[in-house]
Amino acid sequence: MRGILGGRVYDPANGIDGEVRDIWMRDGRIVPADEIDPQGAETFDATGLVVMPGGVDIHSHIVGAKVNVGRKLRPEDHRGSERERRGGYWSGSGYTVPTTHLTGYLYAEMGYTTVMEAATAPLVARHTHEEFADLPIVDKGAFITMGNNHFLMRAIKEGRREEARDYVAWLLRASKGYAIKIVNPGGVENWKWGGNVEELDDEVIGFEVTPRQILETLGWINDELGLPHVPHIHGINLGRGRSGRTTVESIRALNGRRAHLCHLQFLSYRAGKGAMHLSDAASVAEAVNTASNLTVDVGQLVFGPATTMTSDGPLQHNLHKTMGGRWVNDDVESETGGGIVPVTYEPTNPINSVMWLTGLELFLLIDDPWRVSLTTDHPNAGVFVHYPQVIKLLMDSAYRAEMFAGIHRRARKGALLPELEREYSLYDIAIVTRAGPARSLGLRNKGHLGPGADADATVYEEKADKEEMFARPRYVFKDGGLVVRDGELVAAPQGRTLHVAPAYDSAIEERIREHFREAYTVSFDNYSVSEEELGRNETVPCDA
Amino acid sequence: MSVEFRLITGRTREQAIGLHKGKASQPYLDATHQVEMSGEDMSRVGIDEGARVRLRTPAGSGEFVVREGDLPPGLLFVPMGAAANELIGADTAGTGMPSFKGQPVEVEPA
Amino acid sequence: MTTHEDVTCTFCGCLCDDISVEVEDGDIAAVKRVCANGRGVFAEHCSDARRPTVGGREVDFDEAIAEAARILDQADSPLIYGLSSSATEGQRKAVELADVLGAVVDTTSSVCHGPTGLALQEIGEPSCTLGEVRNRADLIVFWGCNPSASHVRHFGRYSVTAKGTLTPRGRQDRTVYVADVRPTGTSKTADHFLQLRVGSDYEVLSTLRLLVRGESVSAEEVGGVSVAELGELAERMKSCRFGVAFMGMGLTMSAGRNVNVAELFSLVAELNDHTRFSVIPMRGHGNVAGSDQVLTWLSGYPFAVSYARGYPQFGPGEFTAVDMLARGEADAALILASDPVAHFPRAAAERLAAIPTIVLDPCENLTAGVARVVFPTATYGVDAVGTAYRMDNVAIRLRAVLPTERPTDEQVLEAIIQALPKRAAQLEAVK
Amino acid sequence: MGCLSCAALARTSTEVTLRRRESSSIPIEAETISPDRFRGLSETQIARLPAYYGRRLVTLGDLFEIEGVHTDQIGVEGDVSHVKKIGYGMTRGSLTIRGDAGPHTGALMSGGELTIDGDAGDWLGAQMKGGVINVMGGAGNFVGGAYPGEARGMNRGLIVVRGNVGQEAGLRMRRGLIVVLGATGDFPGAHMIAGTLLALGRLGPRPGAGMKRGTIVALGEAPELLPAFRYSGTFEPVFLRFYIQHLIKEGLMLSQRQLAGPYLRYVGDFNELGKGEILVHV
Amino acid sequence: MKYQGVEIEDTFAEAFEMWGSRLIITAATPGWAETAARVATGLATSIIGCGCEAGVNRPLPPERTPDGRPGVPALFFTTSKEAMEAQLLTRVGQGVMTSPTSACFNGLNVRERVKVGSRLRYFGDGFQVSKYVEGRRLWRIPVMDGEFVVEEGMGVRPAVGGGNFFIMAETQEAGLAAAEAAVAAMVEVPDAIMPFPGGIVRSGSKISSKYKGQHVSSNTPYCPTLRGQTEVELPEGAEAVFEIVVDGLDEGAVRKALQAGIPAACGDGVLRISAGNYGGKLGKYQYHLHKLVRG
Repeated sequence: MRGILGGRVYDPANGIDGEVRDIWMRDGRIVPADEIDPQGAETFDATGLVVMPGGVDIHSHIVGAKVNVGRKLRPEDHRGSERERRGGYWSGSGYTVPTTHLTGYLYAEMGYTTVMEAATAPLVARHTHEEFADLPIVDKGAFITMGNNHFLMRAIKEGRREEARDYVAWLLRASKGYAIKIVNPGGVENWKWGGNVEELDDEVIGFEVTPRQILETLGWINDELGLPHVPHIHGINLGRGRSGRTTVESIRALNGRRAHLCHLQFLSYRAGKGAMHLSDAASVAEAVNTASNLTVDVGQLVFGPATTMTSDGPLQHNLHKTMGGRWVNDDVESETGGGIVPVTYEPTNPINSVMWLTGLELFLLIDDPWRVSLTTDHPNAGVFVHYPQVIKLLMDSAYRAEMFAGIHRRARKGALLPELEREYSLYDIAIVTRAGPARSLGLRNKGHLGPGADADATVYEEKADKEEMFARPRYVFKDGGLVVRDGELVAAPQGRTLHVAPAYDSAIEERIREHFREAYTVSFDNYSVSEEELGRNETVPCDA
Repeated sequence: MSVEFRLITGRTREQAIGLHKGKASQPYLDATHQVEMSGEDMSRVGIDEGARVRLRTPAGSGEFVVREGDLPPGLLFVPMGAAANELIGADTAGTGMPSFKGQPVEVEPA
Repeated sequence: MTTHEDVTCTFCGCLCDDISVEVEDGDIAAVKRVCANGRGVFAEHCSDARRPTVGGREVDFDEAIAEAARILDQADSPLIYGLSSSATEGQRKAVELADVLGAVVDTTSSVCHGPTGLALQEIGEPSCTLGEVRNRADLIVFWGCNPSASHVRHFGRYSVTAKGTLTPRGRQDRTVYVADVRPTGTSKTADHFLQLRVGSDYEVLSTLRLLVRGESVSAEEVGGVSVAELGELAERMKSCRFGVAFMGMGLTMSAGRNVNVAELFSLVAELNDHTRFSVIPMRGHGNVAGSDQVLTWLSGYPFAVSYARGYPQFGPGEFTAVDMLARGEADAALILASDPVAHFPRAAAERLAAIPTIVLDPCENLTAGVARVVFPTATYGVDAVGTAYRMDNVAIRLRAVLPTERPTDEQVLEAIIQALPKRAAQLEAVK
Repeated sequence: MGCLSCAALARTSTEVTLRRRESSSIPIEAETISPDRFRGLSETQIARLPAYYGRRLVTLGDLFEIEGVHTDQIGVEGDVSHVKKIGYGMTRGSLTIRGDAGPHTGALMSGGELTIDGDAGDWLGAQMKGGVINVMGGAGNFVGGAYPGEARGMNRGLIVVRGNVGQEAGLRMRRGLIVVLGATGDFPGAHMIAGTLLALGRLGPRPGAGMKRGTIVALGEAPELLPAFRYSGTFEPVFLRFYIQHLIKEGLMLSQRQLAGPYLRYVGDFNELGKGEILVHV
Repeated sequence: MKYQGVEIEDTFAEAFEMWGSRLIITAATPGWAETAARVATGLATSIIGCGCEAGVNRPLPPERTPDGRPGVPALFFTTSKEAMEAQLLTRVGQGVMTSPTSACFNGLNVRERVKVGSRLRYFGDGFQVSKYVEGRRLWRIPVMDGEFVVEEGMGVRPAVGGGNFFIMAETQEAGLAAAEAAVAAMVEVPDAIMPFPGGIVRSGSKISSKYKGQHVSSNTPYCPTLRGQTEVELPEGAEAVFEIVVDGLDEGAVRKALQAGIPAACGDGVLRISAGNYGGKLGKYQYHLHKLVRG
């Protein structure tokens, strides 16, 4: 048994707001009060320190096909961002796209213990799991891209919803995924013809379905299957001047169904003069505030180098044409696509400046912190190691004003941000970095420190500079074991792969098998990732 | 008298099949010790199908059996393998890749 | 008799996963759907129980491990090379060994698609999976590759004759171009054959790019091909529905290497202003794509990685095996699942005979012939399970159809790691 | 600025001299051999600076006999052809290698003078930002080049190589001047963004491939140019006279008469910006 | 005092702070270098009417010019850096760029620069090319005989303008001969120029006028024909006065020029040497004639 004693605990899921409590851990769980036996226990004095559950990242790109091409693409990203091998810890390299071990270490050193890989094409899910096996410490899961899936779109077109539902269940099991991911529904398929979609009722070439139908159907399926998370949606028109409008329309199209809108910052613009975008955070936030079915994550922009990577193929081609330079595209048969473009965000760039303030406006305008998660859509809008800076921006309005003064004047002009004086409290931060994302993910044992919860906890030293405070925890515990002390690794155990196993009617398999013969180059029987390939893993139960 | 050619090396089915039998096996050795040459070049050099020739580059030399191949004049093809690699220099132009294709080579009857 | 269906053949980057293998009395009796190149993977498999050797003498496993560990521990500049015919399980351990040891690790990529990797780092890579080729491609270009010899079932499963959702008539629904310096089995199946002068790929690709961009070209002929013919190809490329270029060693091994490939990648990228176009490198060894993947997720770089300083450094031409060996910079080597003595220029191959070399391979090969320590290992995909990456980077699970008493690459490498004295202590001490 | 023609190869009394203790083909990384790192250090302190001998962390003292008081002048002697990164990132002072140098010599340097008595390896002066490199012998591939993935090669400064250079000299160079008195390998000036590559000897094949801007001057034999280049005219490039005057001042034995025009001007690469030029001496 | 029989008045020349610049103008031949330089420095006699004062120094041999061709240093003087930039832009653009085979380089090794090449480059219509060597950036601008090369920035430095002396002679002929002799001696001084025609001005001026809107007028005290009509400051028998004005890149250059010029002017028929000043109220520099002559 281990105890973290005398710390000020921020555990919003259990309504604890900075009260001094002892936290006891045993066998990887938080121990209920009546089972505490301090006899022979290892204790950590947390007097004067801040105790929170381990951080939960609801949306990040850390492993798999895309991320690895990103690594391969950018030797310059790794040079100078290396970590030496020390003791039993792996060496590694990479700033925006760190190697797997380094990614696990860096998350842990920042106090995060759960991270979700935000987009995996089912065909290459095996690759994602292979990398998961080399990503230490954190628990993790993969969202499976389905918004442009041929089998699904055909079932939707033909009105066979149950078949679509069973297919989704099969696909999640086959890919050992955690949630339904939708990326630019229909747009990625149209990109395979050189096009895209721009409105919710545009038609997907060859399938006679619309983005609206795809969203609706997957929303229904998600509820039917009782998946722990909700459909994780990257909508249409990302990055465009009309994205704010289509985001509001998409929220309406969901019609009260539960969903998570990811990296909303990229989808909250309105058109300005010429190629200029302006923040549409106010109308998007208003729509989110009135739709209690929704959770979102922000995808806050952080100035500096980034690597954009997404399944949104047409978006990435567009970005490549705008930026020049390197471009990776990867169309995945019958399923999805993807692209990678390296970028550097500069405060001297007016559009980058707008992106930066749009994210902050969303954070400050969406009322309920439980429905907002802190992300940078790593490594799209910024590298996850900068979460502490984002926290500082949320907690410290003076710092915010100081940075605002340094962005491009065209972005400053008429901006709402300077009027928003809201400052997040430590309690709010504990919500947006832990309790909220865990709740949205349906991870009942994560994001809190109540009895039975996973014993993932982070202890910080409170400092005036919140960036410093959150960058270097005093202690990080994973499954009840100490993994970080004073910002340095002391252990790197393997975390779990979290996945779901919804039930389905096995009759669907024959139809899928037929689809494989028609359209795939991999045998049906070689497609599924088996549990033995996963290593340490946990099936998170479905409600249905 | 020697004549200058360009040499390319590469996979052949015979080489691939011979490979599985072991690189000391006769099928592999046979498959990798031949050089393909255009008919035009064969008459120019004055050799027949099945003749032995010596190929020479600054890196080394070796004997190969001539086969008539569908090649443009001036080009020789030798299946990849240890025999071909006697002829290939180790300069990689800073890439790691030797000049497996396009190496200038001299041919003389063995 | 047992029949195993959907077995994956690991001979080449096609990783055909529809092979049927019949096993009778503990041996393979029949293999169906496999091509001539791949047949030997099963028919000539080496899975007899053999012990490792040290200096040609059969020894116990532990003794061989101790000797291997001794060699590596004593080396100042050990090289780990090969990897591409192993499964990712073996590859991951090989990289771990390199990291623990501070070794240089390089893969057969460096003498196959290493230059392609360099081109990717320069241009990016617009690509797709093979199913997209099967289902969509109406224009296929093979540049400097000859799948009819090297990837025998490629045409039928993925490209030329494959029938897919938008290409129901297969071959009739596609136009096929081949660019090569000599007629090949592949060029004979093509609608159009551009016979290039040897070493002029760059010029021809550059001209094609000019034509696609609408720039004038004053020459009438470039690299042995008429500009009019290139103009026609450029128009076809711009007007096709979904084009795919497959490229091979014709580009990476001839003068220009990565620059040739980069020019093709640029061409393909620019074609996406007009239509959809992809490029897929024709990866040779069954899991060479996997070795790129594994090395990249573990070190950040796809090949030519040195861990000598305790962290990964990338150095094509510097940490690549041919260069390290030819310059005498490696003083010990561990060769995993490849045969550099057979495939390296003589100067590099000779160095392997001069330094203590450790070989892990299911079969006897020329490198084993000069090695100090040889571990006969299990064959992933025949008598060991594992994972391999197809040329389009789709990971495929390899089945085992036979039992084996041999250790896998992973097990041998793990045993060596365990037998090494801890290097970390040394690092700490000097600091 | 030093005198290029009479670069002080002789040991001077005020330099720190490093003499390689033995000859070995094990690769060594020793970016610590730099006037910046030696500044203010005693012989013993210099001897304690780290270097890598293969995978072993060693000290400069393990590898070199060190003699002399601290100063901005360093001399390196003995076989250092497998020693990498000498003068890497140096900003000041002078460094003289009396023999062949390994790869990455003077890479990322931004000031000072680096002289190599013999040949240099690959990546000589890669991504350098200033200063002068003077090589009496030849150099390897990627002289003044950009490392994989990097957008820009050499960004300022002067590299003079008396002998031949390998492939892709001036790869992605952005600014500065590279002078090669011998022959250049394939793809000289590949992907140049700007800057000048002056080739006095034979110019290698496919010059200027992918160049956006910049100037390649072929004073010796020039190859057939790529189809992406177009002839633009014959002229007397006055700016070149300015360069030559500058090099004469730097001590290079050149004369205006030897290099007097006219020059044929070719522009390209029209697959890129098309604002590069190759000037071929008539 | 008297020098070689000529009276040297006990007064001083009062000179002002100006901004100076030196360009090296080169061309394929000495003649064309001279032409370009003369045109660029043409009609630059007086700040008052010309916006700048300019002139050329002795031609340079090819080995001493930046591009190894024949060159002529041209010096320019203005009252501000802004004016210098405007003047150089016009004069280099219209006078040098237009002149066959010319090129134009900075001739002052100082940190402070005004933009010339970097503004003229736009004439290149997108085809201009920049070259950067060791801290110097050149612009290559396509022109009809090839390329015009012009350096990006030209050095400017605080300089001295308005050094002067008057030669009062018995006859116009004798005065002019003396003034010519003075100029011949003064042109040997580098870094100084005499901006007026042939280095000599005969219409010296004063800063006042009876007319509104007219700022300067005839230097009536030195006009021999006004004797009797207004008060003149001429010695008996003086029937012609010539003035020599000197601008220099520094105080010493002006001094050296005056030191060379005044003794050379003391020839036959010269009665007095004087100098113009404003009582020391306006200019920072004073050159006392006696001190100059004594050396």
